[in-house]
Amino acid sequence: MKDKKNLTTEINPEIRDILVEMGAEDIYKCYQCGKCTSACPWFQVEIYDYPVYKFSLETALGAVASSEDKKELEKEIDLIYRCVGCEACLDQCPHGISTPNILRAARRLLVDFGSYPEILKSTVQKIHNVGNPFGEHRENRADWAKGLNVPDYQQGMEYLYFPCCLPAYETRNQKIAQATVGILQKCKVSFGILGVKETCCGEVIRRIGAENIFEEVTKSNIKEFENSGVKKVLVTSPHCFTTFKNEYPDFGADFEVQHTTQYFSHLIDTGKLKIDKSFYKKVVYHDPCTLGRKNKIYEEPRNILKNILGLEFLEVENFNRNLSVCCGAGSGGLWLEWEKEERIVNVRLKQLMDTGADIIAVTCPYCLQMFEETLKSMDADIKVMDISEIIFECL
Amino acid sequence: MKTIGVFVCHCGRNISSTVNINEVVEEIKKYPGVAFCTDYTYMCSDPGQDLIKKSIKEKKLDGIVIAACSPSLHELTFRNTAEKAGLNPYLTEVANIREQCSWVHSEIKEATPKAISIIESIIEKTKLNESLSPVKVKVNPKALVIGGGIAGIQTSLDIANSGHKVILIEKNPSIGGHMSQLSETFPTLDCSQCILTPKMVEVSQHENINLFVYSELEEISGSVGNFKIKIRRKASYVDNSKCTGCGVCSEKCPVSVDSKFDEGLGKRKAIYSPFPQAVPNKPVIDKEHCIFFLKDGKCGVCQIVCTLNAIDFKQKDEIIEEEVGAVVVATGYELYPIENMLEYGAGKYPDVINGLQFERLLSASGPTQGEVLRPSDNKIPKRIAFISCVGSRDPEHHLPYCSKICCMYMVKHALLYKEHVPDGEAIVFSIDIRTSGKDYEEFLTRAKEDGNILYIRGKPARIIKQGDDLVVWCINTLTGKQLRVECDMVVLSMSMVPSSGALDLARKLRIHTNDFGFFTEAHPKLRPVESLVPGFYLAGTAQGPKDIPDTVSQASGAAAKVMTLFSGDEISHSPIIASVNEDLCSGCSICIATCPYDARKMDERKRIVSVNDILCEGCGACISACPSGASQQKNLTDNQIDNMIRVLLHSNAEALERE
Amino acid sequence: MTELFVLIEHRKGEIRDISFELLTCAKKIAEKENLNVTALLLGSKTDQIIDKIKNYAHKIYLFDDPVFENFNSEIYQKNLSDIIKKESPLLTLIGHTAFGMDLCPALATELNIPFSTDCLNLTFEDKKLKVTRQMFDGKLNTHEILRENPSYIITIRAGSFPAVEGNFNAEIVKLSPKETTEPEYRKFVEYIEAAIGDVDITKSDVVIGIGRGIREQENLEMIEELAASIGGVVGCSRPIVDADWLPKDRQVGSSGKIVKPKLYIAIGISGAFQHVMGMKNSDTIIAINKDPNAPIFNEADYGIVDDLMKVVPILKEKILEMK
Amino acid sequence: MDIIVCIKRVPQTAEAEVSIDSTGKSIQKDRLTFDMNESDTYALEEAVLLKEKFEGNITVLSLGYPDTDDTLRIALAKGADNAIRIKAENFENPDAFQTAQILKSVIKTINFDIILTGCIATDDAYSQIGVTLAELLEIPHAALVIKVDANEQRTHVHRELEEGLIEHLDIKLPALLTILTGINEPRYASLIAIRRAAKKEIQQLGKENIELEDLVINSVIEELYVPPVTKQVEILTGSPSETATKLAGIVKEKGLI
Repeated sequence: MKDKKNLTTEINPEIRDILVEMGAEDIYKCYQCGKCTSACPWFQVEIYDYPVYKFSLETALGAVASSEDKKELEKEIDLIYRCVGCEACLDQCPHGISTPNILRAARRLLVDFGSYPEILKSTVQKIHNVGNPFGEHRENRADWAKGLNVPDYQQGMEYLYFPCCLPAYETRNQKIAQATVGILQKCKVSFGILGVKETCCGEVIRRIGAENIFEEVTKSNIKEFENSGVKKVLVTSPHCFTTFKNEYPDFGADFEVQHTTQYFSHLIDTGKLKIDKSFYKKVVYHDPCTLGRKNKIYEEPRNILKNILGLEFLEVENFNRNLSVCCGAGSGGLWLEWEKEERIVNVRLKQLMDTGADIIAVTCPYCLQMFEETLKSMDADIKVMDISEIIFECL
Repeated sequence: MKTIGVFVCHCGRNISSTVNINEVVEEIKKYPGVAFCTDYTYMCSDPGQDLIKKSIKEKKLDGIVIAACSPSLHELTFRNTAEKAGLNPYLTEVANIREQCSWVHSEIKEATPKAISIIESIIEKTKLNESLSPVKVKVNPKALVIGGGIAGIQTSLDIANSGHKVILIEKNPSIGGHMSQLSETFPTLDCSQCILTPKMVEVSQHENINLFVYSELEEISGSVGNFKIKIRRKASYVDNSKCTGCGVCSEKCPVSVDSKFDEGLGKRKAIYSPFPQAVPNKPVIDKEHCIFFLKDGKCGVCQIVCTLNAIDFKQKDEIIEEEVGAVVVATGYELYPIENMLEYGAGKYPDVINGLQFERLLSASGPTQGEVLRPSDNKIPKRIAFISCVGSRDPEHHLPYCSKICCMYMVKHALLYKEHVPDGEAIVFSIDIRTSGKDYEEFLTRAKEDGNILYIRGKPARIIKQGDDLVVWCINTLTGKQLRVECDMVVLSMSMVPSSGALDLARKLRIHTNDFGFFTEAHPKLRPVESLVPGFYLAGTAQGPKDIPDTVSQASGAAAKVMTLFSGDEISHSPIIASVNEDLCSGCSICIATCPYDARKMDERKRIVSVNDILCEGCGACISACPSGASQQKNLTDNQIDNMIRVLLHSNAEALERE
Repeated sequence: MTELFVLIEHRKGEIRDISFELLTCAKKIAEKENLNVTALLLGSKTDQIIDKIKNYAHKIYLFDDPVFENFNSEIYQKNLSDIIKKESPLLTLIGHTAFGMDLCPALATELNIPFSTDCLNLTFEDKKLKVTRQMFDGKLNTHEILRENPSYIITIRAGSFPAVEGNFNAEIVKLSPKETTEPEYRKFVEYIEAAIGDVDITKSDVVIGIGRGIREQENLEMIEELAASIGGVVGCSRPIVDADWLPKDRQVGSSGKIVKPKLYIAIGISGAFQHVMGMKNSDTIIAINKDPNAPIFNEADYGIVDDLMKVVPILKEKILEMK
Repeated sequence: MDIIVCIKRVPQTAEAEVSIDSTGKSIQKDRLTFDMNESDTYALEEAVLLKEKFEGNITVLSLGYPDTDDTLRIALAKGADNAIRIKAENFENPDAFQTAQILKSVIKTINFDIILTGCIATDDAYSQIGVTLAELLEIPHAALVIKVDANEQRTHVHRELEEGLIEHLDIKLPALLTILTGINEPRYASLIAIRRAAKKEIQQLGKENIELEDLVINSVIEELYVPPVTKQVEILTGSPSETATKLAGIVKEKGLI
């Protein structure tokens, strides 16, 4: 017999307990003030209600994603996978509750039971199988560096440059990696790349909820780094940065990681990187959530831009630094897609364009990809550039 | 060798649930020197105490150990019990087998041997205890009250009215504190100034009260009953004996700066009296802004216009030395800085203000003469958002505690706003509404029902300026609907924090504060107006957020405590203090520098150090500092400690073997 | 002489292309192994069909009855098992089609004949039948050896053997069917044509994908004409849907439809990975884009670097000419 | 209505690089993820829809190695009532035909009104088991079903033929249908169902628990190899007229017009 639905089925301690075990322990701290919801980037997508504040309560009740109605459940899983993990809610929460972690607890269970969006399933599978989320061939991973004289990493080199997947494969993003090695070569930095041995850092797998595969990828990456004798890693993507820095150590990683903007800012301050040419453009800087809010790197990118002659530096009023708004690509968002009126990226692009800038400066390949793709369907006279590209242009 | 009796308390099931009492009793009975051991459910109860008394007499005990809760709770009880049975109270010791044993263990097999060890070590201590008698100290029946807000005023008046002298010091030019800034008070909505000023005047005129405004405590030494204090009276550059408070100087002063009293919404002069009803009503010169001081003697308009020659630019800070027997700390509160709220514009939007600023806007004596006008353009705001718990109840970014008064003053604000601007709209954003005071809930009900005030449950995440409007981003957590409320003005209920300087003062007084700088009371329930250090009392929001009724109650409570202290000629002081073995002392004087209480003095003749029994608090600093072992704590000698440690180590080894 | 049987597949009176491919396959084997090709035709009013296959086979076994007009695997199975049992052909070839997939496993199982399905090629080695198949989403090929037996049944994937007409002029042998009543437990009701107007881009053999490069909505007409000329449908990348030029169900990509047509023509599409994920498994990909560095060329088999406005109209004309 | 769904746990190779292992007869599996075969998920969903309509029991059945339990558990979470794993470790690499025979031996001991299977397994791509099984059980079948409209005794089914044509059949129950992808939208498992499924027992059948006839093998894999494919873009050059002509030629050559 089918269970009759009654009030008590709303409270399911068993689900709650397992979610807590999976990392949702924050739920008990919630006092349902709702601040998270109005801090959430989805709040700015005007036609769409995204009930962040409900997640901890429903998790505590064991009622999250537990509807037995097919349509209702689809809606809930849709909600669970809308979270871009930008942590704007966590940044505002009086009790430091990480809603992304609560949702990730649910995601982990759902992933184990194949109950998550197909496109993410295939993304995870591709990273697992070929080391990148696009299903591109491993042997093409270093194609971006062809003709640039980029050596393979060898013991004794100071830095491993780790461009990650988008800059490795995606044509537009490859320019970031190319600009980065251009700068490094100009500054005579001792560095190499892993090339075809490089594999996705796995950040997105973990955010999607495929914890086991993340662990597998992580351990194999750490082994690869160890075997190559890597001590210092320079990354382009804030997503690699946060994963290497904050999550890999739990799996025994022992290497230092720097984001390129940190390193370039340092090179500028110490006079090792001289930006000769001027750049007479109005540039607005978009703080990527993962670099800014999650890792508190706000000043270095600004320092670089402010050191470029002629560059007029703009901020997005009200929405900069920790109050920046996500581009929508995090935690699997790059692969998911919502109705045109329901896209965070459009909100963010509007804020950026309203500054009157000529150029949006980013420091994250995800942001670049989101902005570039969205700008294609807008008649906008604004360009997106990674800070590395701007520097490279001015060398 | 003493004949020692041991009394093991069950403390209901507090101890007996994890400590096997029978086993403990049997084991202790076997311990050398123990003549008698028994147990009882509640040793602190009358029958329990009778048991102790009877046993002391019958067994001729000359030392007893009570194995029970922490000595901080019942040591005094049991010492009194012993004394009644004719035993010197200092031959009584408490072995803490509750807080340090039964409460921290869950396994009987772990807690029981530990309890035995603890008791055995205390037995060893007791064996070497001496009979002591309390040190008697004469009390100086004069009180120091620090802070001239409503708490300080009330305390001062209560003590003064009982016939004792009071020194009241206030760092601002006038007493009155924040209460003088308020327009009306909840829940009765009576005029704050109207009820406060009579008390201010009373203070200034009271023959037993010596008021020092514009003054701060510079230094304090001594201990309960006998403190020596130094007060710094800051130079006001006005000779108060000549000044009549006519106000011409302020009128003519060319410098205009933000008025602190008006919370930055109004202006004052460089020579100013903070508000018309100020007590004393004498101006002071703000050296930071005065042209005379900034530009080396240029200006001096005030001096010219003062017909009484009261301006004295040469005045210097004055140090006044006094002696008092008790100190009441009533330093009050401040509001948490709005600049900490990045998401609410961090103080950059002039129309996002705090609660005290709104009080000034409502106040008839305020910068707008009681008209509610928004600061940016003096327009009448047609819709005001009131946001609660700003900074409060936010352990992650700000302050974890509830500031207690905000819920109520928001009700008041909203009501008064509607009274001032009848067609205005008041929207209150709150999460929980706490109305735990007499008539408070009724007040809230009235506001909602009769005042047409809209309450929305939800904590806004952003305030964004859009053109002329401020847009509050929030979610109504009851409906789940997103809200973007456009308002003309936003009032933030910023949390209460201790007033700046409270920490410095705490350091000077050597009394404790909690993590947030609020002064710590001796016991959260039973001794709420005393500090942990004898002779210091707490009143008002210096101790924690509270409203006016609670502040006044606590102030009177503190006054009563002070009066109790003053009621006898002398007080006794614990004899558990340091002593010097004259044979061992080499006169190196290290202890003199170490003593935080100035209780040590070099006897120049003998070239050895002696202890002032009255000043010594028994902190033990000198004992650990003494290189020759000449300093000893009475009834806690090195020998005793050594024996206690030996027993603990030995019996723990045994306990290990037993397992 | 041992026989090679080929089951002729027809629908609504029309012979289906797979039949010629099967006959071509059979002919190849027949030549090598010295066998006869016999076409098995179950149908009604089959003259036209016979005409068309006559040159491909040595012999045609004809079962003529109205019940065979529509495919019913049960009746087919009953009659086929009878003749196969009787004649024991070395090999019976069936198309790996909706028809063959429904029939072959049951038929072979009933006869206890080893069989394989969806074969791309087959050879006899030492009397053992070895077939070539695809596995793992076509990523790998396999050679499989079937259990040794006097007779085998195999289904062949469409397109594996391009039809080559023979010159046999088959002898037609009319056989009386064993079973002509449709069984009560499986009855054919009707054919249903897919509703016209509903374009399902995942079902079409040719998809023309357009992107932002077509610039104006008016240019859509030109693309539709090209699609009509080649019998394909128009799909698109996300910006086109965002601009409301085409409905969401035409979107090709990770967040739209995944298509695997025989031919995909990407026009004015740069090739963002989201789009590429939706079409890269197409058999043949053609890209037209004026940017020689557009990533779409990494996926394409053929490319034209030029202005689509110039190329597309001519392409349409040329295709219509060649048709 | 009692329903049996036969499912298979397969490596997800659609978007993966697949390489051959050292035996040459199988693939390297360590970097692959495994999941329920795609069309089986649709078969399962169709079963759940039928159960919602008629009530009854769904039994999922799979011949697989112990990790198949994970897949069966997913089926339980998505609406199946019982799950049976036939231990593949007891059999030596059964081919499709043997698999059908083993399934038959188990299914004949279970009451059912309808058996649903996927129409193709994405790993070996035979499309054999369903129809073979129906023949072994001597029940009617229909392959490539995209619509099921059943009552207690019979079911109307739509089979998808080529070129958008649909065949409408009327079949008597009990019967076996092989289900095509796209027939429905497979559901997600809810957390409640996941918890419930986690506690359910999965029946394990070894060789000793099954009454088997002699298994006949149809085919053995001799070798796996990578099909020779080269993909290099050929850029057509010339004037628009020339390139368009070349292109039309290619399209023609490919038999697409």
